[in-house]
Amino acid sequence: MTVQDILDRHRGIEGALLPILHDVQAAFGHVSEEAIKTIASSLNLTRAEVHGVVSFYHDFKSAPEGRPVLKICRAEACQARGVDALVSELADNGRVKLETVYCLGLCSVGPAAMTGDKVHARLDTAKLQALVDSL
Amino acid sequence: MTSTTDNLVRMANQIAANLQHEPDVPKAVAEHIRLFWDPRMRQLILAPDVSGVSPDVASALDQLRDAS
Amino acid sequence: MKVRISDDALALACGADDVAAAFEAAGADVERTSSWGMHWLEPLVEIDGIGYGPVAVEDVASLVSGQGASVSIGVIADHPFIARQQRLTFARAGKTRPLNLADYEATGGWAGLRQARQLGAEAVIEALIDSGLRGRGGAGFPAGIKWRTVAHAQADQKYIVCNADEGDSGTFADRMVMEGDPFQLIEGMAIAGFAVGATKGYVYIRSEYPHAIQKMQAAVRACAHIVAPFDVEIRVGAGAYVCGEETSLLNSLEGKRGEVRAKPPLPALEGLFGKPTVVNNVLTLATVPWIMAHGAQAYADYGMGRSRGTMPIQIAGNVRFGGLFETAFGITLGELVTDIGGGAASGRPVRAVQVGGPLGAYHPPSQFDTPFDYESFAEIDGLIGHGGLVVFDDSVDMAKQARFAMEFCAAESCGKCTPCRLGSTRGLETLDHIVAGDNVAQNLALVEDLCDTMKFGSLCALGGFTPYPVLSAIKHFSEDFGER
Amino acid sequence: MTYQPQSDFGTPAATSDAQITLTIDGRTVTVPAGTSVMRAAAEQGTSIPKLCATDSLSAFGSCRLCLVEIDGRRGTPASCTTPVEPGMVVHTQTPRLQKLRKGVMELYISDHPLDCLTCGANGDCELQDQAGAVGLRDVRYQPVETHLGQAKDQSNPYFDFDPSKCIVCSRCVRACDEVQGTLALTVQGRGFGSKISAGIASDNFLGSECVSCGACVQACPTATLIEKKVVEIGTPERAVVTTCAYCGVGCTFRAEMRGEQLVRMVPWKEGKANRGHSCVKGRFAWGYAQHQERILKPMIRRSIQDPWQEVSWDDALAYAASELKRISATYGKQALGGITSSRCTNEETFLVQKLVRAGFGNNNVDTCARVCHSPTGYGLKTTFGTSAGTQDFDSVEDSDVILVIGANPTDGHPVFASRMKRRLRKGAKLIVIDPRRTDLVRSPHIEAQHHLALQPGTNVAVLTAMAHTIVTEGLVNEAFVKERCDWDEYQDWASFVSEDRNSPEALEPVTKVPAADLRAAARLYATGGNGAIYYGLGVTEHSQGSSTVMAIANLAMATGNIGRRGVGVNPLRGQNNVQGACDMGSFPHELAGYRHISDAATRALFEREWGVQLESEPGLRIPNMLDAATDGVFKAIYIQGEDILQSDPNTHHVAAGLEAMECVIVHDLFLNETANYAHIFLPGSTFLEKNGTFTNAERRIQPVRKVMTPLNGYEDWEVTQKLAQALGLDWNYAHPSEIMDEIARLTPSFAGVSFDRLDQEGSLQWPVNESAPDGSPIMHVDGFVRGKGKFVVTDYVPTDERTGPRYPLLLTTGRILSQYNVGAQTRRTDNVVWHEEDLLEIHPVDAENRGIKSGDWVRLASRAGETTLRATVTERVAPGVVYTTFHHPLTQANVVTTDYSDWATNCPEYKVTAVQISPSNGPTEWQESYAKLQNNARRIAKAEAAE
Repeated sequence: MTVQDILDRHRGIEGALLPILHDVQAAFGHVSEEAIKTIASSLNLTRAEVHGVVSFYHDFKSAPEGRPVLKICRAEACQARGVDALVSELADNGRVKLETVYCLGLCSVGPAAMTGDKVHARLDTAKLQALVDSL
Repeated sequence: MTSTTDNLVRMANQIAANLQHEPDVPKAVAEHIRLFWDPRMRQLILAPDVSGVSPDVASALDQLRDAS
Repeated sequence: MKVRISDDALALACGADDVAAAFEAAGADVERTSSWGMHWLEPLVEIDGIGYGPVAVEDVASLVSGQGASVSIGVIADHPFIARQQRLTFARAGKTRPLNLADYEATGGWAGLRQARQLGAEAVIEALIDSGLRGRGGAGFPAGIKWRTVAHAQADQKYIVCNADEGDSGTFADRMVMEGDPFQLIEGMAIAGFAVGATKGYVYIRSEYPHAIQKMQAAVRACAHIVAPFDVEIRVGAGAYVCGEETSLLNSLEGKRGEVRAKPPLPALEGLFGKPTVVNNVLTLATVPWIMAHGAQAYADYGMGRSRGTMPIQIAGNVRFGGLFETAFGITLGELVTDIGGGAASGRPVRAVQVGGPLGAYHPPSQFDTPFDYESFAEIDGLIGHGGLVVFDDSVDMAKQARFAMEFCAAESCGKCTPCRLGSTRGLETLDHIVAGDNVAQNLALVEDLCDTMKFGSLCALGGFTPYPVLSAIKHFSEDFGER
Repeated sequence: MTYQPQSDFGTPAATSDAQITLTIDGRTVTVPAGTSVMRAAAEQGTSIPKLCATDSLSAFGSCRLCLVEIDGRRGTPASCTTPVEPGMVVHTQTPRLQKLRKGVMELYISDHPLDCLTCGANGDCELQDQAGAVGLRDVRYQPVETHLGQAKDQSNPYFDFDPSKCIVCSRCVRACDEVQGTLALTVQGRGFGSKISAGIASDNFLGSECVSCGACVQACPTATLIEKKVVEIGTPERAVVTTCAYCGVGCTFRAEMRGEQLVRMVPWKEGKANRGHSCVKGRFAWGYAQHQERILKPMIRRSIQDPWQEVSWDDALAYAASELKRISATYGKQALGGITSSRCTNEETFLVQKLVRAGFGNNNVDTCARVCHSPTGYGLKTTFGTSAGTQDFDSVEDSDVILVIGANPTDGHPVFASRMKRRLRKGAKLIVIDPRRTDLVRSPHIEAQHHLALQPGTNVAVLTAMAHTIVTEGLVNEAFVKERCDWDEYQDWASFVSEDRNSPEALEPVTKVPAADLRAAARLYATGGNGAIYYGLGVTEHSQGSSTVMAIANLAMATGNIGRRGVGVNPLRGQNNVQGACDMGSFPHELAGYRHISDAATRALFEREWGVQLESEPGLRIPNMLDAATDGVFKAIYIQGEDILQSDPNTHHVAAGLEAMECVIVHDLFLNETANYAHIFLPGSTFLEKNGTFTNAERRIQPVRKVMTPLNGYEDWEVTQKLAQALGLDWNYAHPSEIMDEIARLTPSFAGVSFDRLDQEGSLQWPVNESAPDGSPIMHVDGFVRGKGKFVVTDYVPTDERTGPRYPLLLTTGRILSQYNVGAQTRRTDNVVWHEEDLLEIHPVDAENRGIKSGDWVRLASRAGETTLRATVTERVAPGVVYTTFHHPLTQANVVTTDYSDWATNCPEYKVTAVQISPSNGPTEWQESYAKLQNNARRIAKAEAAE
């Protein structure tokens, strides 16, 4: 899979930039400057434009993240269910990248978290620690 | 014939080639030369020893000679 | 033995897949359905009409052997949480397999689209106006009027855009529609396309909803032949709350930075790619088939005042009985929190309820008599937004919540307008000064001035509504903000 | 006088005919529908505070300073994004608004350095002004996070970017997008972290896609983007509006001065050619005017082997006059001639041709248009009756199909290119006919529907094949042709183009353009709505340049694309005053206003005014002057502002001609290449140092105003006058306006032109006379100037220049954005950072065959000569075609060009030279000996102290 393959897959669709960037992010774990240049030239955009878009959205990373990622919801509903205390109690040695997300739509069963496409609810200290350790 | 004259012959032939669709090509060539060439250039190309002109140019030059 | 277990994301997060696998391993015939919306019971297992929940893998053996009475809730449909509701948009919740076209047909699916095609475009729009349906995304603009504007616009191309960027904390109704009843949403979009003359629709789903994305993609493929010539495409957001704002959503769909656009021009006239565009929330579009199938009046008969029909209310946060509760407008906040929600899950007293997401106000129990409708909440400096309630018990620190409102705004601001771009950061800094006891009175006055600037100066609701949670926290819970 | 910035109405003017009346702060105002409340207020005299709004950009609505209250509406809408409505009642100053604006400003200032006194923009800063306007007196925030203290980006040679001062209003980004169309800037990140970024994260301004047009600097309301000169010198204190002296677009600038020092050139919003926009040359590349290599004292030398000797003006002019008189007496008056400059003003040009005709007593005057747009004059005069383009630049806004042939506006005419691109981004269709894949073919947000990458030299064949398609497919606008053109001539032409041999299919082997593409392009032009043709030197500089111009005119007439906005035939003129130089009678066969010298009545008019007898026969053209010189009969020449050695074809031939002369007088800013062969050097003045007028590509006569005293002592017209006086002519012009008055008396198309009118109206498009008192933005509206439009049969005649085994490739030449023509000016500015040498573009296949890689030295050889330069391997050129620019004298691309030329005008065939490319180690022998000659010719002996 190359950036060019991804571009070919989306050729001709309108407003193709986000779908392309999602695929590039998924394939390479980040959107490199080289990829930005290739995409810009293919879509007949400037590299400034593509850079502006890439840097706007939190899903697109400029460098690959080597560690496993755990996304923890820190929004109000999970706050109401004690997520802040949970996170502060977490024994975190930096092996796992903890990312904040605002809302996973699991607001009645928080605290909630996501690993990849897998969702986790009703976390307590032990469950969260177990989840971190499993990554 | 000098290199200048060679050049003028080439120019005149080129003019004729580009005026092929005029109803009277020699007349059109003569007119063009009259309007755009300075007297010395005309004089050089009208010299008797000039060779290499196309038939249209030759008759255009005749017309110019007659007029002067 | 036929066993029905939800496969919506919340059920999965609560372990539904493991439970389903255990049933299958035990030889049961497992059917994956949508969720009933009683989230404290998930994974909720239905065996011959009787519900059991929450079910753990350890419970499966006893349930298979017919001894699961300890987790039985009786007949699900008769459960008070369900029985008290007026489910129109969520009529199928818990009852059908989300991607099964036969189930959809059998439960009245496509009747609205057929009816619309029979009525003709003009009549569809009239019916929608008569139904009184207002945009369920938060703004509450009459949907039929928006459709009429798009229908009357002249253009070679028009679009239907479904806003499925449900980012408000405490809301999940859109997710439940997409994961539980996706054809209904597509049917609503097809009706919209028919009414306004658009042949192309986009559903913009936030990337935090991978299950909704998968379901919708599958559903679009499955029913393409039914909604044709209308064509629906799924697009995925990329981690930007502000893209729930319709103009930034359009920019994002176009492949641009999700910056808010100034209005005018209205998206109805110059929307996606500059073409006339209907932008409606999932709930709005998902409600349209019911209105078409049952008539505008039947829908308008529900509700109160200018808030007609039903609202799928989402009860969340620190609450015993959290879930999806669809009911006619007019029920009071107190009923929702106390009677239906059962108070705080922690068992402690409820101290505050945030209504309408991160941009909604915090309400103290003294406001629990407020009827749930657009106008009543506006009167108490609140908003119902997308219908989400987040309940907090008395351990909440409201200064921290006010600060979080600013922090959230700072994290999610698109950065275009000054009040939001700079104000949110200055706001959280100033609240920090207040909490630290630094010039409390002056800084509180400064926060109030800042909120005024943000409320009236911001380009969109993100900056404009952030003052609601901040000011309501200061107003109703001033004791948390130190010495004045 | 204190510095006044240009007025700013906040949002662009609306163009609607419908008028709307509303009330603002109790006063009624009537404006066109679509006007913003902000602009309506400004037009009524109320300035609503604003920062993100400026009238060159569409409303954005981000700063939130311009909030207003409107009766009957909720909230406080932004006045920039709110259009007026009938009966609207607007309040712009209420206590509530004042508080909100102060609140917004307090946020801004909480994130801005408080260094106004030492800031480069102090006194010229919108943020500073607006903070005052909203009455902000103190900032109550105790900020923790700020954007202060970030590193500056000083990579661009002309301006700095200081992110610490940025208020993220996006005006720079939007200016780059909307005005310039380069889209090199973006906002990076979001929310509080938003910052302006040129290109990607690792780029700086210089390394980004930025072309340094200055639009961002112009748009910036703070000191974030600021000219280095302003930082160095300080803010300007006065301003003079004048016209740019670079290309034929003719941008109007405000020369902003501090004392006698030019601080900056700022595009003037009222300028009708540029509408407030600029390019890197006009905006920034004026440093040559003060360059140390400028020659400020007259110099003479007996022989070109001698070093130069500085002398007084009187001595220089007396020597020149005596030489001219001696040569005239010895060899006859036909031995003298002169060359006028397209760089100089109309008035100066007029004087030089007058000097030749009235002083030298012959018609041996020519101009540099000879080597660029002389075929335009011939072709358009023949077909339409006027030797000029038909449209104003505004016209492009109404075009539906734009056909660009042999022009590269992005590089050659950047400001017009931006306007064209803006129209293309809004949906106009584009056809590009060019051997090279120019930027216009595909650049961000622009993609040509058709790029006909023809074989160099086959323009006429391509256009005839297009005509074939239009005629045989029934796409001719017969109603137009019948009414406006000679029907018999049309029919002759139609039957000619319909011949099978002229079909796209039949010509494909010659043109190398796929027939289907060509047909599709022809259909699009004929049926796509308003079709406009823009062309450049890729049309004229061919052996069939004049035929190509006429073929273009034929197409326009056949499709009815003449005589209204959005259509037309538009030559993109190379130099600032090519149009004017031609208008002023610089050609040897015609007097001002394109009247043939043989016309006795016209001659009589001039003879009466000038009090002399005029020759009735045409004089010599530049190449013929050089021929005559080599033949020993042409001995003296006065060359004002042209460097024929570098710019004219076949350098060896030019050098031989010049060397054969006894008196070469060069009147220029610098010791140019031609001056290597000169005997007398008269220092010239820059456009900043003189009064006069330039006429741009749209026939727009615009004032050039003196903003500083000439460093050399005299404006160029004064020098010509002094030379005339030294020759005994009784000339006594006190001011260029008197020269223009004489031009107006003698030239019908200029009858209504005067300096007074130009001062009042800014500019005038000729003809300006009784039948067109206000000038003529569009020509041939009701009928052609010549009466009936003339269809001319244009048979394709291949050039004599052919490829063969020895010279298998075709060379075509052109220019680049940052450099200008022979580079005399731009090479003496920081523009060299973008283009420090001429490069040879070669296709990968051709490069591979020769073992050439990008960056390698190569030898470029033709039948005429050879030179060396570095190669760049690119698919911009087709296989078999190579390309280079001609900006650098040590490359001397014209060493290889031939003396083949246009059949009708002798315009050189620069665009087609058969060449061979081979790897090389270094300069050719010729380059080495030339470098020596150049060194020798630049030795100057200083004048005596007494002088």
